[in-house]
Amino acid sequence: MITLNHYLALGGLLFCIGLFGALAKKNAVAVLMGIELMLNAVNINLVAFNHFLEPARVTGQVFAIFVIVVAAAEVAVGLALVLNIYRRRLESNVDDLDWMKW
Amino acid sequence: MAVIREDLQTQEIELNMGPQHPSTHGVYRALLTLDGEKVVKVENIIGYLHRGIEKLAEDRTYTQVIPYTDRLDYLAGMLNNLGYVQTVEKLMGIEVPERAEYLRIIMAELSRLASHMVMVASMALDLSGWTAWFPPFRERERILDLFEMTCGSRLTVSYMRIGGVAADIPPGFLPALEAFLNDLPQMIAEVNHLITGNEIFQARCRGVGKIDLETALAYGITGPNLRACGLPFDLRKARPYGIYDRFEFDIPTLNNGDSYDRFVIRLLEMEQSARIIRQAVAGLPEGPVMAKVPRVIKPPRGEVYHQIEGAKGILGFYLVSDGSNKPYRLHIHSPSFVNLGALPKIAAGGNIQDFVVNIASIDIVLGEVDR
Amino acid sequence: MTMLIEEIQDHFPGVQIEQGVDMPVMVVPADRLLAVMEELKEKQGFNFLSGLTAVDYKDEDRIEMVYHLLAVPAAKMVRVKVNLNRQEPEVPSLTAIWPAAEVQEREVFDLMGVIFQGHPDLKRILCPDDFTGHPLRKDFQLNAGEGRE
Amino acid sequence: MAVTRLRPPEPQVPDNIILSTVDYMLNFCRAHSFWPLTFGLACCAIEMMAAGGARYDIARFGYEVFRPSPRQADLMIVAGTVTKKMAPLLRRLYDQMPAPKWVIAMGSCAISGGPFVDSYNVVPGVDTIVPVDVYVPGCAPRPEALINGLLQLKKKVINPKAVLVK
Amino acid sequence: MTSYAWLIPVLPAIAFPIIVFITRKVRFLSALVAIAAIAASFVMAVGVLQEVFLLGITMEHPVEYAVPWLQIPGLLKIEAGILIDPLTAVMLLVVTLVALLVEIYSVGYMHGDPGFSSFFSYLSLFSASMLGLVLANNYFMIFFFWELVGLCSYLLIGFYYHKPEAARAGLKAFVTNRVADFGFMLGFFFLFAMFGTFNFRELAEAIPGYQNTAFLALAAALVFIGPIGKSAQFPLHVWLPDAMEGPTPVSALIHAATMVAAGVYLLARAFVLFASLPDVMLLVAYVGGFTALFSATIAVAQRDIKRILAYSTMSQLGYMVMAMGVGSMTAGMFHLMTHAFFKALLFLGAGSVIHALEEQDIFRMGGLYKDMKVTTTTFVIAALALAGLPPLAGFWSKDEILAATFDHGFTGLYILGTLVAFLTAFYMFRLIFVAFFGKRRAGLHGHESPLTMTVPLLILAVLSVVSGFVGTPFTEHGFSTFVYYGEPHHVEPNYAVMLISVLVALAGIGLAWLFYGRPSDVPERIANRYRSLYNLLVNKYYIDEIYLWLFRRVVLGLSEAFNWHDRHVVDGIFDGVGDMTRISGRKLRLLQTGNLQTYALVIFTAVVIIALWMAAPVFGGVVQ
Amino acid sequence: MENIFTGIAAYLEGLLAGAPPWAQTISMGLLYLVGVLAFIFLNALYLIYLERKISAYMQQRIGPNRLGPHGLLQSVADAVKLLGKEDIIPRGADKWVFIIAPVIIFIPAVMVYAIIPFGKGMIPVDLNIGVFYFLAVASTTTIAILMGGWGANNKYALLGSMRSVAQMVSYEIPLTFSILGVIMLAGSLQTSRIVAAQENVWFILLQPVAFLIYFIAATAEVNRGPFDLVEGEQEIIAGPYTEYTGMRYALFYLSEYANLVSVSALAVTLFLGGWHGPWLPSWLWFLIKVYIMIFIFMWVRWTFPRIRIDHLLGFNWKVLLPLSLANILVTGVGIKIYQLLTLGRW
Amino acid sequence: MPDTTALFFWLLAAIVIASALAVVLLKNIVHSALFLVLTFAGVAGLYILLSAEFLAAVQILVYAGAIAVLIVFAIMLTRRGDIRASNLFNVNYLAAAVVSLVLFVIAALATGRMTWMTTTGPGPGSNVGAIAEAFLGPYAVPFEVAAILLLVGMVGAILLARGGKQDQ
Repeated sequence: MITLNHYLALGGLLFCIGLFGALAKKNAVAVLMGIELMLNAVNINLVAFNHFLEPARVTGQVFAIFVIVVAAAEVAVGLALVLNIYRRRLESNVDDLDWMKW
Repeated sequence: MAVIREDLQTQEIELNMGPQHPSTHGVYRALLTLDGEKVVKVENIIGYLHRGIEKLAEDRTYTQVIPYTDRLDYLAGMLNNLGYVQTVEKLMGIEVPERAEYLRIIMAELSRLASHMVMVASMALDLSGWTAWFPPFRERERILDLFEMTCGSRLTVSYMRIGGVAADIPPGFLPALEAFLNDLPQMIAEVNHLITGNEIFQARCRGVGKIDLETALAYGITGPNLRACGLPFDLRKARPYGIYDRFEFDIPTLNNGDSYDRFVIRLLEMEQSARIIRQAVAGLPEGPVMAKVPRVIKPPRGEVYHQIEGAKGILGFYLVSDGSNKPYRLHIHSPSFVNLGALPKIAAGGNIQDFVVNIASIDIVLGEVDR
Repeated sequence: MTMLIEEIQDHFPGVQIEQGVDMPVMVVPADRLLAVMEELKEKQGFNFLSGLTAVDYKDEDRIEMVYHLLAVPAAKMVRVKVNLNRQEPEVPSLTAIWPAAEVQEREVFDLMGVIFQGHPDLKRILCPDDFTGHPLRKDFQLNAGEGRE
Repeated sequence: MAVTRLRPPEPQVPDNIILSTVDYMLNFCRAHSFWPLTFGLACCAIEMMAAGGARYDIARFGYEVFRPSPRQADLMIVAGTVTKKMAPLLRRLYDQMPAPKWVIAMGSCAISGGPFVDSYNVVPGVDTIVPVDVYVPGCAPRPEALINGLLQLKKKVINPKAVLVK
Repeated sequence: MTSYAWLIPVLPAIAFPIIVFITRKVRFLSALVAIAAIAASFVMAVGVLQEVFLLGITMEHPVEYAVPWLQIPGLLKIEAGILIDPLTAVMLLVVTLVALLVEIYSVGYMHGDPGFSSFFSYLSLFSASMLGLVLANNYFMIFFFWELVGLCSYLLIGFYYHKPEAARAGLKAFVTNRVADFGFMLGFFFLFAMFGTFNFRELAEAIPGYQNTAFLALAAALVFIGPIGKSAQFPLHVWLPDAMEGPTPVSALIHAATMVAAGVYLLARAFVLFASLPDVMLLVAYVGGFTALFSATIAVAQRDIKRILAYSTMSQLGYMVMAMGVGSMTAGMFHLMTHAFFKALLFLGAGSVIHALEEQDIFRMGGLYKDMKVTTTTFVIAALALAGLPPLAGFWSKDEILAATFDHGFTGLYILGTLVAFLTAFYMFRLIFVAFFGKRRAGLHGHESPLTMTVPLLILAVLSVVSGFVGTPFTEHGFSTFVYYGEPHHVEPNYAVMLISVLVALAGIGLAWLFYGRPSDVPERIANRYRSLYNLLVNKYYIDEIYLWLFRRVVLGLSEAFNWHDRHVVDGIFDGVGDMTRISGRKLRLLQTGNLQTYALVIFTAVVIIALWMAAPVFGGVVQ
Repeated sequence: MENIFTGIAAYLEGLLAGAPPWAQTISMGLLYLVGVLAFIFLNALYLIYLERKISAYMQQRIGPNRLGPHGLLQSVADAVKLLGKEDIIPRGADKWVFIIAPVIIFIPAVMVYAIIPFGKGMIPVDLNIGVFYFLAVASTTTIAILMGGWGANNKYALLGSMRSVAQMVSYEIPLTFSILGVIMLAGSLQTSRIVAAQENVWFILLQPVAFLIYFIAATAEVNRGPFDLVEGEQEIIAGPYTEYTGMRYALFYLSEYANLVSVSALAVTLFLGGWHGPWLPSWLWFLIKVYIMIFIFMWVRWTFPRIRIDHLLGFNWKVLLPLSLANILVTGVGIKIYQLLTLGRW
Repeated sequence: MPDTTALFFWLLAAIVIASALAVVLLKNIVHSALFLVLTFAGVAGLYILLSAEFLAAVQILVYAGAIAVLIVFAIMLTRRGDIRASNLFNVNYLAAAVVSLVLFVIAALATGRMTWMTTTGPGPGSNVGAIAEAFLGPYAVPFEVAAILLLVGMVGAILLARGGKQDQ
């Protein structure tokens, strides 16, 4: 029997994998991909909670859709940033993007 | 997405187009520098069909050179023949019989028609207008039939001789020609229906590869390509050779100098060629088709430059004779070669698809380019 | 035609002019070529470079550059010749006056070995890049020892 | 007259009813589905195009699928003069084609160098570069000749052991 | 009506984004939006006043609407709310009216300025903030709007930001106000610490019974720093004269109704607090009085028309503060109201002159009355009102202040006030005689301003005449029976005081006429005779220079001293420690990589640690 | 006739009656899959033949006529030949991406058939999000094309796949919006209900603009007709497929025709009344309509020259998208007016 | 069919986790991106198990169909150097691994100890309808805000991608 906890654990694991990717990768696009994984993990939890706790309503799914929308906007802007940075620096490694130091 | 804009710069890539590429019309190769889909720079790389005809001609007798001229612009063999034999005749001062002159005109104009048909067809094909490829090729077969009837060959005719033509026309020739000429307008109408009037075709050709008259002259562009820029310059009128001064015809011109005009002008010229042929048929006299010329042709020492209006532009032969039975030097000034030299100028700034249109609209024949 | 001959002779004393079989022919020293061409283009209306080539006169130990100019739309023609040293044939490039000369000069360089000073991109055009010799020279063997055995 | 030339003998799998039937089927299908490479060199290429036109219509035999990419082509029709500058590229195109593949030498230039045989820049016959299956003589061969060549190739492919001189 | 009072600031506040985002490109619409918003607010303010009047709402029993805004139960409660009492009602009316007229005026004045639309957006925001400030029901809210007002003033003063002086003036206003605001903030946080609330009403109930007056006095003094800065009282007055670098309508708004009035309004609003602390009241009174005199003397020697008016404002504000200090909130507010009208009129008139002449030096003007009849007439009316001649508005309010001062036994201050009244009359008419009458200077040709500018002038002129009547002793002390704390006190008409002030004003005018009304070299001679005094006045008592010197010398000197101390003493002692610090710093610097991922890593490490800590009880035995 | 397929399905289900329910589900699913696959393969083979024949007749030719009666076996020969070709993986290619791309592209091509109502009661899976499922699954095709173009490590292939992404992602939007009008009319995403709603009036009559937009966008989505820029052979050889040989290439080809059939089937479902029709069995009606649609696709392809990439994108963003949005608006207003007229309320 | 649900769950979970690990661990960023698509597809499968079919379709459409394509597209545009080593770890990867792992352990332990008041009941008849009603009813404002966010994001992305005028 698959319970809510199974889904939560799966979501947690996916989240942590995504987190690891976001923290440990050099390439900016890879960092973005890690963040996407994290968002997906969150969505799994939302939908699972919805399914197991409030099956009569769709609140969790609605929130998941909002997350997806935000993710879409984020990716569009993020990739545009990467492209722009790449054009200026011919580089898409986050390591070298330490302009926040100034 | 409308990402492909000119102000989005991505890494430039170099793209090798050809020598085996469906749209290069043979073994032409273009080295394109691309920025996204935009062509930044074009470099012509030619010579993949360089057979050394000029050198070979130095090792052949004057008559033996004629077949090589067929293989220059193999779409319009008669015109090449005409140019060469008239050059030799000019150097030797040979008078050609009237009937031969008329036959030459008929054949040359038929050749021009065939060449333009191929251009129209292949330009349609390069734009993926598959169906529009067929009517010109269908009608062209009838011209080739006429050639075959007369000289036994379809492409490489070697019909003209120094002093006349190889053979008189067979009996069925004139009716077949008449029928062909009657059907020609219908074919042109078909092409217009299928492709010329098509919105997508117009959108892709209008304003593409635009070149103004001044640049065109500086780059040595001749023939229909020049006339598409608005200059009514045609050697058949400006410096008539043979008996062209006896015929009435117009020089069609268009003003934009873009690919669309270069396409349309061919269709217009087809009509004029048909007009000339009709007049030539009407005035075709009886008589011999060959002048009295010595068995071994030995022109006097000297040099001569003769140019005719080929299908693609001014086709010139520069002949130097040392008095022997072989040409000392034969230089062939081919229109495609010079027109192609202007391609980098014409094509820069468009995108890949425009480049294909540009090549097609300039109408090159690699046999003539590389010689 | 005589007017042209007179004017050119007035302006450029070193130029020899005669009436050929088909058109006037002028022989120009290599160093005056550009000036003569400018004159012909700007003043005499020969605004179109109809062709250029070279002839190898091996016996006379010279290479002759031959230029044909055309007046558009009057359709008058003139031939300009330049005699070059066969060992070191060098002539100024016409690309600045007629861009059309670019490919044709490359061809002459490729096939005849004439060096065009001032040409932007003088390299082989028809023969393969690793080709040796210049085929249209009279001492070049046509078959070059190969062929069908 | 069309001549087909035998390939060098290949080691054959011992005859077996099933295998040979499958083999026959496969060859039969191959023979009816030549996809030529869109590849023209000179004058003959125009006749090759004409063969695709409405009058000759090689589509009737299923051979009209001209592929622009060598990866998808089965057949290379060498239509025209092969120059020394072109030869290496031609060889590369041939190498890029997936086996089984065939070559038709169309026209006298491709067969032997034709009228340009003694030129300094012409390869005297494409068979010095790639193996040729069928020679279609003529300068330029008529489209019918090309179709005949294709049909000869078909016979050869269906029955690889046959050598046909007709 | 009162329940919709919150709309009054909201309308112009909405106008701000509309102009910025939508109508910016269309000047006409921008102005229309701004004016429509403030006009609507004005109408509502009238409604509010009427309702307050009819319902008999008093200061002790105001109407309050509030919603919780920020709440930590048992720790903090901040409300967003409005408080409506007579004081609010009057202020709303004054602010909306003046702002409305100024905006109408600006249509003409700013015509052709590239920043036309943004100017109106700022004006809207400015009015909105001031209105919010007026309506606020607690210190926190008032501070919030207080800061907004400061921000807008910064924007508007620095409106011509491409002019270095304007930019600097904006900065100066901002910085000076920050100093004051800091004190104010400290003050009300003290109050919060003592009473646990920001709410005025609750504070008003709590304060009178509070025992620790010393602490309360400290808080009150700190709160007073706010008005000192905002109402430009000595010594934080330096920003106000410079603030005239902004467009003139802004000066009018700042000087009349919004910015500087905020300080006085705060005093009135917090009057309960001050009233219970006589010592602080005394401080307030003397600061006000001193400022009044101090700036009046400066005004006497200025040449720039706007500067004269600016110092006059300071002086009048001193009056008001003084009135508050002597315990007559009513008088102060009354003067605030009348002053708003005639000072706005003066500034707008000056703006009209500047608009026509592109010149601000009065000694380069002259004879303007011939060209600018309307402007001159209205300007003279305003000046008369300011000088305090009956029956104009200024007379009644000033008289009320002087009477209150006298009545409450501050004789010294009364004399001072009278002196200021004399000076006021003198410098105003010096300005009028020189600029509007006198000889026409060559090259300057005035022309009357367009209708959008003159109509507000006329309206304000009427108001300058009649607005005093609401509070005369002969009209039942209308104002003081309306706005008051505790008992409405009826100051008996003190005819002696009235007479004296009228005489003094006449004397001032007369002296001005003697000196400047006719060709005379007296001023010059006096200036030469008392060169040092004159220089002192011209240079505004060198206050700016003193500040500069203070900063340079004292602060830098102190820094120098600290530096020495640091290098020789601290370093000497803690060299070892320093080395240690440096080494650890070098290590720690690695944390500051500028790399986002590293930061994220640190953040998530912290999250993990927090999670561990929070999860500890859950896991019970695992951790412990 | 009508029940021939449903009858077969029922019979097979009967055979499985004894098996456990999960086994039944899986078996029936597999059966449907086999049916759909057979349908796709047959269609692809014969559509290729049809395409060659139709183009030939349009071009005054005869087309394949040697192998089999009227050349009917031509495509079979081609397919068998492709099976027997050498499998080349270019050096420098991203091997696994290159290998897997043709498989990936085939998966969505098959999956979309799940919601096609082939006839009365002949819908493999009647999903309640039917049309949306179609769009979602079809959108993944781009990834496969990108993989193919990338994996080959060839500039033409990369250019082609870039073009395909730009084109397909753009045209998905008007495609979706054009379908929205139908969904609003039918009030459901379920394909069976959409078909049911067209019992009396085909939606093409109510939504002619939407049909046009759908047709154009679908042409672009399946890379056909004037929109075949992805593999524009005159410009970029064969686009993403340039380096593919033999069977892998065949898979691309196959999925291309599978997509052609599925978009035609969806067009029939959404606009042409699905399987509704008199006299003939419903599935036959459906097939007839699908083939009419396919014929129109082919007609267009062999008539128009190829459009240019910037015109293509400009046309999408400047014409189709606003038009489809306007269509939705008009549809919404129309529905409301209809409700007002018939029900007397908004 | 509880057993098949479990089967599918474990299958999908394995796919999701394995491909997510591949996303993070592979050295070729194109491969990472492609596995990302697989992860998205697996998550969509999980949604179906959770009877959120509409969401599954949205997931496929938006993530696999658009976001992933965009990512792959961007990678191809910014291609440079050796693609086989395009997706390396930075210096912090050990610390990041530890943090992620510990976070997972904590989360897993915490959720493991929770007991949920799960209710099993019939879901809303139509997923789509329910979601549509939710969006147009209680969540209308967030819905609009999300739409504006998308619009702003799109405009921003276009502006960014075009680069400023001073780039020229």
